[in-house]
Amino acid sequence: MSAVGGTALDADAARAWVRRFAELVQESAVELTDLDRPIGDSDHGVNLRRGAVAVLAALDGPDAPATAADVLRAAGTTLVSTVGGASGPLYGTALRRVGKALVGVDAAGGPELARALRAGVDAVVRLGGAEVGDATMVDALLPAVEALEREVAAGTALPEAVGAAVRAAQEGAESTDALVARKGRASYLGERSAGHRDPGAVSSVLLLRALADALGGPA
Amino acid sequence: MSAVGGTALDADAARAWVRRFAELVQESAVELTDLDRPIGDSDHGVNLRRGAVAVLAALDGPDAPATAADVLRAAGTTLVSTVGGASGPLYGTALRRVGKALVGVDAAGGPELARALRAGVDAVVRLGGAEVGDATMVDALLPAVEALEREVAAGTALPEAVGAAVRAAQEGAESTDALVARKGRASYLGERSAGHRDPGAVSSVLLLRALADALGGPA
Amino acid sequence: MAQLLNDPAEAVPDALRGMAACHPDLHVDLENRVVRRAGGPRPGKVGLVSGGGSGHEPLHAGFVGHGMLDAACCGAVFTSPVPDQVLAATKAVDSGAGVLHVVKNYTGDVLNFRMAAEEADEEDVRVETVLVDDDVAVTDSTWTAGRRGTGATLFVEKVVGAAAEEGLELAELAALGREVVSRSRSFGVALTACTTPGSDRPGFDLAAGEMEVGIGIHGEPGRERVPLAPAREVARTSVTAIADDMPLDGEVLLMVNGMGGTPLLELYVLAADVRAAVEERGGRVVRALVGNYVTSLEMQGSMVSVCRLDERLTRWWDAPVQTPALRWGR
Amino acid sequence: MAQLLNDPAEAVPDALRGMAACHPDLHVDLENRVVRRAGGPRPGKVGLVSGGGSGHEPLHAGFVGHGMLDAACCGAVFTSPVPDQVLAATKAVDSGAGVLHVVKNYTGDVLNFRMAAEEADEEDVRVETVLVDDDVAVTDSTWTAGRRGTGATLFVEKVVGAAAEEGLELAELAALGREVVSRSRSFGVALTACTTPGSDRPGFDLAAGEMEVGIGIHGEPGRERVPLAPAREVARTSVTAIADDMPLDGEVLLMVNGMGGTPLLELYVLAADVRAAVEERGGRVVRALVGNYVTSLEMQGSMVSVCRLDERLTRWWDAPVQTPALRWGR
Ligand SMILES: Nc1ncnc2c1ncn2[C@@H]1O[C@H](COP(=O)(O)OP(=O)(O)O)[C@@H](O)[C@H]1O
Ligand SMILES: Nc1ncnc2c1ncn2[C@@H]1O[C@H](COP(=O)(O)OP(=O)(O)O)[C@@H](O)[C@H]1O
Ligand SMILES: [Mg+2]
Ligand SMILES: [Mg+2]
Ligand SMILES: [Mg+2]
Ligand SMILES: [Mg+2]
Repeated sequence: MSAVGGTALDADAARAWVRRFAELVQESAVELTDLDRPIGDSDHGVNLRRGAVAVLAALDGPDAPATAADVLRAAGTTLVSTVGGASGPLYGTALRRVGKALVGVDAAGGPELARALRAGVDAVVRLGGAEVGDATMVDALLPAVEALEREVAAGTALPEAVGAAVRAAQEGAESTDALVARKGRASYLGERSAGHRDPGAVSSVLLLRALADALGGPA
Repeated sequence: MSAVGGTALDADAARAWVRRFAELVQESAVELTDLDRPIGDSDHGVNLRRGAVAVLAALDGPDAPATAADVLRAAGTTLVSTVGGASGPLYGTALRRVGKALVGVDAAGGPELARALRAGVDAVVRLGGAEVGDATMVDALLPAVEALEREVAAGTALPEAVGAAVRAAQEGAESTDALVARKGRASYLGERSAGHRDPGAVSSVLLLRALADALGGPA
Repeated sequence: MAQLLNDPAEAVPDALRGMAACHPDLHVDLENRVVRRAGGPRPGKVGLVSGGGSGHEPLHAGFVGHGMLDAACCGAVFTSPVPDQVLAATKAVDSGAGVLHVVKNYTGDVLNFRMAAEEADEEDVRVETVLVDDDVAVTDSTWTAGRRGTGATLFVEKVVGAAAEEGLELAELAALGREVVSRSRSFGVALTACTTPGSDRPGFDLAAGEMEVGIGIHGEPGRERVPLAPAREVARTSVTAIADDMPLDGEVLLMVNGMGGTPLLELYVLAADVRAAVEERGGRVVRALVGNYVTSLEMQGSMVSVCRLDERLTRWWDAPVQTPALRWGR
Repeated sequence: MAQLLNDPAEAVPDALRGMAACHPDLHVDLENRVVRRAGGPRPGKVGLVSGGGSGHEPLHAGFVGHGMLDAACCGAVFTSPVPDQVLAATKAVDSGAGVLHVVKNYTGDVLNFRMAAEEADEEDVRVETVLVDDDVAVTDSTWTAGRRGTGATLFVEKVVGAAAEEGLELAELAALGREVVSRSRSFGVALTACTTPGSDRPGFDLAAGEMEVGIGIHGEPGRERVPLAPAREVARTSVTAIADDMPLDGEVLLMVNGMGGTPLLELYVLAADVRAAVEERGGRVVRALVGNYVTSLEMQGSMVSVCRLDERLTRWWDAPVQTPALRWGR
C-alpha cells in the first residue's frame, strides 16, 4: 500500500506511479500513435505500449525491485531495453536518473522529489539537446518540473504541487500545437510540422498525471 | 474508287476494307481492352490499335501495295510485326493468307472471296488450334466464313452474302458469353471465364463489318 | 495507379533507355527493343534468347549476361514481342552453334516465337525452343492453352544459361531446359491488382480483406477469390497445390517471389512458412531465392516456385552468373 | 493495406525466421533480433555493425555478409533497435580490432547506438560511430535533428565493408565512412504511402494525382505535397536538390532506389532521366545501381542517391560483396 495520503514517494508510491503510467500509456496508445502519424512515423503509442507491458512484468516476480530508487531504475532500464526509437532512451534514462537521485531515500518528500524529477528532466535535455519551444517532450517536462520546484519552495503540499506540475505539463503540450518542430522527426517536415501536437509531450503529461494519481492516495 | 456497288473485291476495295478495319479498331479500342480485362490482360484494344496505326501508314507512301493480294499481305505482315500477343500472329497470318489466295485475282467475286476468307480462317485454326466453342475469335470467324460460303453457293449477291457473314460473326461472338474458355488467356480462369464475351471474337466482327462496309459501295 | 513514367505509351523504350544508361555490360537495341550482352556472341556457344511482354521486370532483360541469357526481347507491357524482335535477337546472338528460345507458354508468346524460329530457319540459324509451363493453378489438358509459364522461367534461364557457358550443344540444352521445366512448379496469389501503363484502372478490383489465388503474371484475376489469409495459409495453399502435382521429396530449389509491390519483410515472413510447408511434404530446401524476380508491375502478392534439384542442376544453379538482377560467383 | 503476414506484431521475428530459413550464410539471433555472418568474426578484422528500424529491407540485414556488414540489428518496424540489441551485435562481431557502428541520423538511432557504444566501452570493446545524414530534403542546422540518413547508408556499408575486408583499422574506417557520407546526398519522393503492420491506415493519404516530395524512409510525409509529375520532372527535382547542396562534377556513383512498391520498369524509366540530369550538371555516372534497396515497406516512390567517387571509393565499391541483396565478385 502507498504512503499515507501522498505526503511522500516511497517504494509503494513509486510502484503505483510506474504502474499507473503503464496503464495510461496502454489506454492512450492509439491516440499517441495517431498524433505521431502526421508529423512522425506512427509508432509512439506502439513503442510506449511495448515498454509498458515490459515494465509491468518487471515490477512483479521474484526479483521485483524493493525501494523507490530500484523501482524507478528498473522501470527505466526496462524502457531502454524494450521501447527503442527516440522515446525509449529518453524516458528510460529519465526514470533511471530519477531513481538514482532517490537512492537512500525511503520516502521522498517535496524537495527530494523535485530534485529527482529535475535530474530526470535534465537527462532528457542532455541526451536529446532539445530546448523548450522545439516541440518535444521537453516542452511538457521542463515546465512541469519548474512548477513542482516552485510549489515545493512555496511550501505547497505534495499532491497539490504535483497537480500544478501536471497542469504545467498539459499547457506545455498544448503549446506545441503552434510550434515548428526543431527536434525529433517532426523537424523533417519544416513548416508543415506546425499545427500538430507533439506526441512525446502528450505522453509526458501522462507520466506526470500518473505521479499525481499515485500520490493522490492508494492506487 | 472502289469497284461498282461491291460486286467484287479489287485493290481499292481491299484498301477500303483494311482502312475501315483500322478505323473500327481504333473506335472500339477501349471497348476491346475492357472486354479483355476481366478474362485476360487488358490489352486487346491496345494491341490492335497499335497495329491499326501501323497498317494505315503501310497503305500510304511510295511503296504502297498495288493489288488486293498485296494490300492484304502488307496489312497482314504489318499486323504480325506490330501487334504481338495472340491476336497479332493470328490476324496477321489470316490476312496474309487471304492475300495469298487472291494472288492473280484482279477483282474477287463471291467464290474467290469465300475461298480467300476460308484460307485466312483456316490459318487461324491451324495456328491457334481452337475449335468453335472454345471462346475465341474462331467462334466468330468460322461461322462467318461458313455463312459466306453458303450464301455465295446459293447465288446471293456479294454485299448481301457478306452481310450474312457479319451477322453470323456477331452471333458467334455473342455465343462466347456463356462459354467456359478453353483457349487463350481466358482459359486460365476456368469456370470463371463464363459470362464474358471474348474480345477477339468481337474484333473479328469488326473485321467482317469492315469488309461489308468496303463492299457496300465507295467508303 | 500512381506511376513514375513520362509518356505511358513509351514506358518500355524509356525503361530500356534506363537500362542502357545503367548497365554498360549490356547492349540495348532500342529499335528492336532487344537487350543483349555488350560483348556479342562467343564463338561456339549456343545463344540463349528469351523475352515476353514487359512488366515482369527483372524478367527477362534483367537476366541478360554471363551465365544466363544472351538476349531478351521486350514486348509491350503484358504483350509478347513480335517475330521481328525475336528474329533480330536470334540472329544477333547466333555464333553458328544455334540459338535456344526460352518461351513462356502463352498463345501469343508461342506463336510469335514460332514465327521467328521459322524465319530464322529460312536464314539458316538453327533454333530450338523450350516451353515453360510451370503454373499448377491451371489444369493441364490438350484441349486448352495449357499451363502458364511463370516463376520457373528464371530456373530454366539460370540453369540452361550456365550449361551453355560450359559448352553444351543446342539439343542438349533444349533437353536440359525441358528437364528443368518438368521438375518445376509454381503457384501465385495476388493481394492487390496492377494497372497497365496508359490504362485508367487496374485489372481487377479487390475489396479490403480479399485476395486472388491461382494468379498468373499478367495482372489477370486468378482461379478464385477468397478472404485474405495469413502468410501461413498462403504458404500451405501454394505448397499443397504444387505438391499435389509433383512430389516434393528430395532436394529442392525454392523461390519465394514477390509480384512486384510486396515488401521483402513480407516475403521473408512467407518464406519461413513456405520452407516449413515444403519440408512437411518431405522436400529439403537446399537453395532458396527470395525477392521480386518475376513480377506483374506493382502488384502485391507472391509466387512460390519449386524445382527438384539433382547434382547437375544444383551445380548449374550455383555456377557464376553476372546479370543486373541475378549475380554471384563473379 | 493488404499484407502477407501472420501476426502483425510478430512481423519482424517472423521475417527473421525467413531469413534464417533461406540464407545459410547468415546466423540469425532471434532473441536479440540480430543477423550476423554465420562464420563469426575474422581475427584482426574490424567488425561492422549497422541496424535500425525494420521495414527498410533489404537494408540492413540484407547487407550482412562478406564485403559489407558483420551484423545488423533489427528494430521494430520504423523503430530503432534498443541498446541491448546493438550491444549483443557489437560483442558478437568484435575480434579485438574494434567495431564500427554505421548509424542513420535519427534521434532514436543515435541515442540507442550511443548507449550501446557506452556499454561496449565499459566492456572494453572499442567502438567508433559513423553517422549517415545524406538527405538534402531537410535543411541542416545545429538547432535541429539534422538531416536524415537514407540511401547513402548503402554506400557507406559497401565501401567501408570492402575496406574492412582489406584490413583497414577502426579509426581509418570511421574516417572513410565519414568521407563517404560527406560525398553523398539523397532525395526522395512518394507516390503512395505505406502502412505499418498492425496499423489500420497508412501514414498519410494521397489523392490520385498527388505526390509527396522530400520524404524520408519511415513512411512519413515529405516537405511538400505537389501534383504528380512525370519521371523527367521527378528526376530534375531530385537532382537539382542534390546539386544545389553538393557540386556534381566528376565521377559519380548513382543509385536510383525504389521505395519498396515501385516496379523496376518505372525505376529504369526514372534512371534514364536521372542520369541525364546528373550529366547536365557535369557529373559522370560511372557506377549505377537500380532497384529497391532502401525502402519504406510497400511505399511507391523513388530515392535518388549520389556519391562522388574517387579512385579509392570506386575500387571499394567494385570489390567483392556477398550478401543476400548485394552480391558481386564472388
Ligand atoms: N531530441 C529530442 N529531445 C527530446 N525529445 C525528443 C527528441 N526527439 C524526439 N523526441 C520526443 O520523442 C517523441 C517521439 O517518440 P517515438 O515516436 O517513440 O520515437 P521515434 O521518433 O524514434 O519514432 C517525440 O514526439 C518527441 O517528443
Ligand atoms: N488459340 C487461339 N486461337 C484463336 N484465337 C485465340 C487463341 N488464343 C487467343 N485467341 C484470341 O486472341 C484474343 C486475345 O488477343 P490479345 O489480347 O491481343 O492477345 P493476348 O491474349 O496475348 O493478350 C482472344 O480474345 C482470342 O479471341
Ligand atoms: Mg515515432
Ligand atoms: Mg490480351
Ligand atoms: Mg497480352
Ligand atoms: Mg519510430
